Amino acid sequence: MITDIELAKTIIAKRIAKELRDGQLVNLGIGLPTMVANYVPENITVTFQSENGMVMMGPVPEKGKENMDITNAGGQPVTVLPGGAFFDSSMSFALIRGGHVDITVLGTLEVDQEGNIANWVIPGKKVPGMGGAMDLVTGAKKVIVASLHTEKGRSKILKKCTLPLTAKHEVNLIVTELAVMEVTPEGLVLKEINKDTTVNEVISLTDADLIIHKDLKTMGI
Amino acid sequence: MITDIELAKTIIAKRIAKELRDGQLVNLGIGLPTMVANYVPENITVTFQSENGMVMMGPVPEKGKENMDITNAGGQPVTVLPGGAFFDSSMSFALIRGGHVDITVLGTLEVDQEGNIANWVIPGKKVPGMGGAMDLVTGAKKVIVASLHTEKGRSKILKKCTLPLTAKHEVNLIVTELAVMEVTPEGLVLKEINKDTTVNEVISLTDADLIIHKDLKTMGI
Amino acid sequence: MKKVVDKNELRHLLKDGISIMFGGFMACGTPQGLVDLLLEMNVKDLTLICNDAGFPDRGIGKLIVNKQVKKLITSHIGLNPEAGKQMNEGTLEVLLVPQGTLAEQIRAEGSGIGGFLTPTGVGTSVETGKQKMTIDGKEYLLEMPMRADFAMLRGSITDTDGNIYYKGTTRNFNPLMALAADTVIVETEELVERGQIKPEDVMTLGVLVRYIVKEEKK
Amino acid sequence: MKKVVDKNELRHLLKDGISIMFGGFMACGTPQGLVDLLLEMNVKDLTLICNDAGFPDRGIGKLIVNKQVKKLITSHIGLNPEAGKQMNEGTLEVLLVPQGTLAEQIRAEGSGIGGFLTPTGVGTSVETGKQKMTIDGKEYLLEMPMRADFAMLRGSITDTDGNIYYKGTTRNFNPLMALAADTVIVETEELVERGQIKPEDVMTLGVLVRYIVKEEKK
Repeated sequence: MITDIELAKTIIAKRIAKELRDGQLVNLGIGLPTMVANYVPENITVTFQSENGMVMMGPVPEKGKENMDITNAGGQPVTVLPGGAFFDSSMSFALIRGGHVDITVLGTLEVDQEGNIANWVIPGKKVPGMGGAMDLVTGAKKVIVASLHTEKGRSKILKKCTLPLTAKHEVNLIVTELAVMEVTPEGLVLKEINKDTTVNEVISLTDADLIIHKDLKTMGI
Repeated sequence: MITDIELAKTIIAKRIAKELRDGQLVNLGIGLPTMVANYVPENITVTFQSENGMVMMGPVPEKGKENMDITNAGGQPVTVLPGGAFFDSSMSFALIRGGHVDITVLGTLEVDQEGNIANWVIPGKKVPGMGGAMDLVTGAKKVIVASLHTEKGRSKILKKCTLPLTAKHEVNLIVTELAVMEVTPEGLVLKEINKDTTVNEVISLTDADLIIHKDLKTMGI
Repeated sequence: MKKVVDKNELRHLLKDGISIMFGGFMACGTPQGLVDLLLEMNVKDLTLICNDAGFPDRGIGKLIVNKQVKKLITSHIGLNPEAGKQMNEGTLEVLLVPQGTLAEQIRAEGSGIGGFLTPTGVGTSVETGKQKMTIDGKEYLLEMPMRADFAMLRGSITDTDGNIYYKGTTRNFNPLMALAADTVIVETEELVERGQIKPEDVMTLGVLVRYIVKEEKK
Repeated sequence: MKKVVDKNELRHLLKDGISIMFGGFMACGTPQGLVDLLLEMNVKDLTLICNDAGFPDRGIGKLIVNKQVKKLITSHIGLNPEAGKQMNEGTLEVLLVPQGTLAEQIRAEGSGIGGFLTPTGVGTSVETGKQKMTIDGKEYLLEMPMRADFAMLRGSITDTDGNIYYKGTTRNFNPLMALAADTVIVETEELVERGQIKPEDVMTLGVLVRYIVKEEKK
């Protein structure tokens, strides 16, 4: 187990960054997924898209230099890097739904061994809405879930989602601080584990059934 | 009868220009319909759209000053007036198909009393293709056919089109050098005749069945 | 056609029960002065179509806080707690739509598309009440176009004909909504004469816009 | 990713039987240098998707005259008599599509739309073989998305990342096709460094473009 949550998040972000390939278009969800941008391998160029209508988002501006005409999907002021572009919501979702986004990385409430994901509503409690998540998960070529392995001692990786789904059978890869798991037609395959854990520990902390890859590797971070 | 074809065309263009209202978006087909632009009433402003992606097309440039990046739907160099805009084919046909074009004026091979129109193919002889005509006729709020009343002695206004249709029941108004006819659920209504003809002459030169409007007027030009 | 008007000349148009599409994404690109006009007038029973519920003090969120909204069609209400509260209390009807589907529904209306097939929402509660079609083994939902009485846009630069240029990420839903409403009103940061916007730069055509109001400097 | 290449570096990609979407409207906005490359190579059995058949000596018309085209999907062939002649002789297959439907089919492919409903073509021969649907008493045809192996575009200004700006009426089908093909190639009048095109002015995103060639001065 890794109990330092900040360390756990860094491990997840670093590992996901290794999935990126030169020339790809990538969408990062709010929160932990955003950290992936900090670890892009040096020899490649990827383009990050924000669903409110821009690519090549730059850092948050200095205090006092905010331009409220340039914001991220959360409505917070950001900047744009050279080579960036602004566009309307129709183009933004053409990119997302048309299969032009190579990778979408997002957090979740639940994810399961069939690649189902639930992250937009807790009935009766919290109804933020799906925003662009259903479009992203359905439209992107590769869907990567970035998640802590457990929350309050409970596994986040389930046999079957219990909350209303965001999409069915769309998740490709689940990356936690302990493991890298791939959704396959045969089931959820454990492909890599963190150097500080064991297969048995991962199995004990996972609700989903895991197929252990015959060539199990140590997580590269 | 009016035997001077240039005069006939001028009469048609002038009469159609009277259908234009302030603030409208209008598409004029190639040939005779284009002449309508010369007779826009002075107290109104209309915006002409060209389906290759512009509004506010200006006159043909002087010889030697052509810019081949600004052309009309026939690929010929034109100019753009102040307040004009360029856009892509998706936007161009959103305007046309989305009902934003208030009036489309087009010539035809055949038109009939049910409002059917055929102007894109003569099987076995001439197959230019429909271009944007099907979209325009189906999408515009008001479809005006600009046509000589007869061709080689034959009526252009038929009981029933014989050529493959461009669209069914979409024509609203037919303007010739002799008459203004409106397509209604009851049939084709003769609303105006040229001062130089008679109802009997119009009937004799028209294949379609005509309902004579109880308040028949002289064509205003 | 006179398009540039004082905000107050719009009052007679804005009646209880109208539907309005509001441009903007988390308040960026939302015509705040038009929101404030509706607040001042206290127009009731509004149906709003907007990407999100904004913030309680920014974007369309203020209209929700002031209980002027009967129905909200949107993709996200997470940053305006008042929207969720009114929804749970049953005083605000909320229809949650995937963001891309919402954009496409508005575009479909504006483009004369009678409906379109999308895989977004298949296998989820978004399916409810919708026709499903399978093409080449892939499942789709048939989604319908969406229209409103008014579209209220926020332009960065607008000419007196109504041609609009949007800066930065203010563009978002604005150009789509300009094609999907009976009456289009733009609130503009800057107002210029005809011909001052390059023809290539026009993002919303003036012919689509009926009224132009100037944004008040803060 | 290296995108700027010499025209000749594209030769290995261009094989008999490929399908290509060509931007342009009556040759305005068509990448003439890429047409000429295909002519020089004499690539055969092409399927071309383009607004029109161009002129015999301009646009994609030259490829038809040179008998390199097996199938043409287009809305208009009236200004290239050779297209009509080959069609009548049965050596060129021509599929005529209403211009707006063609644009929408390409956009649908690029936008992940599985099909869309349009009234254009109802009651005409365009109906043939298509599913019809009636919604609220109005008839529609279900039209399908359209894809190609290559999209060949003509940009006015392109940066080294592939971001494209189109001048005047050269834009037409180019931005739509950029989203609907496996490999997108742009021929550009002017080539500039990254950051030289204002973010608001980018009409085709660089990330969609794989190869950039510089147009040869005439």
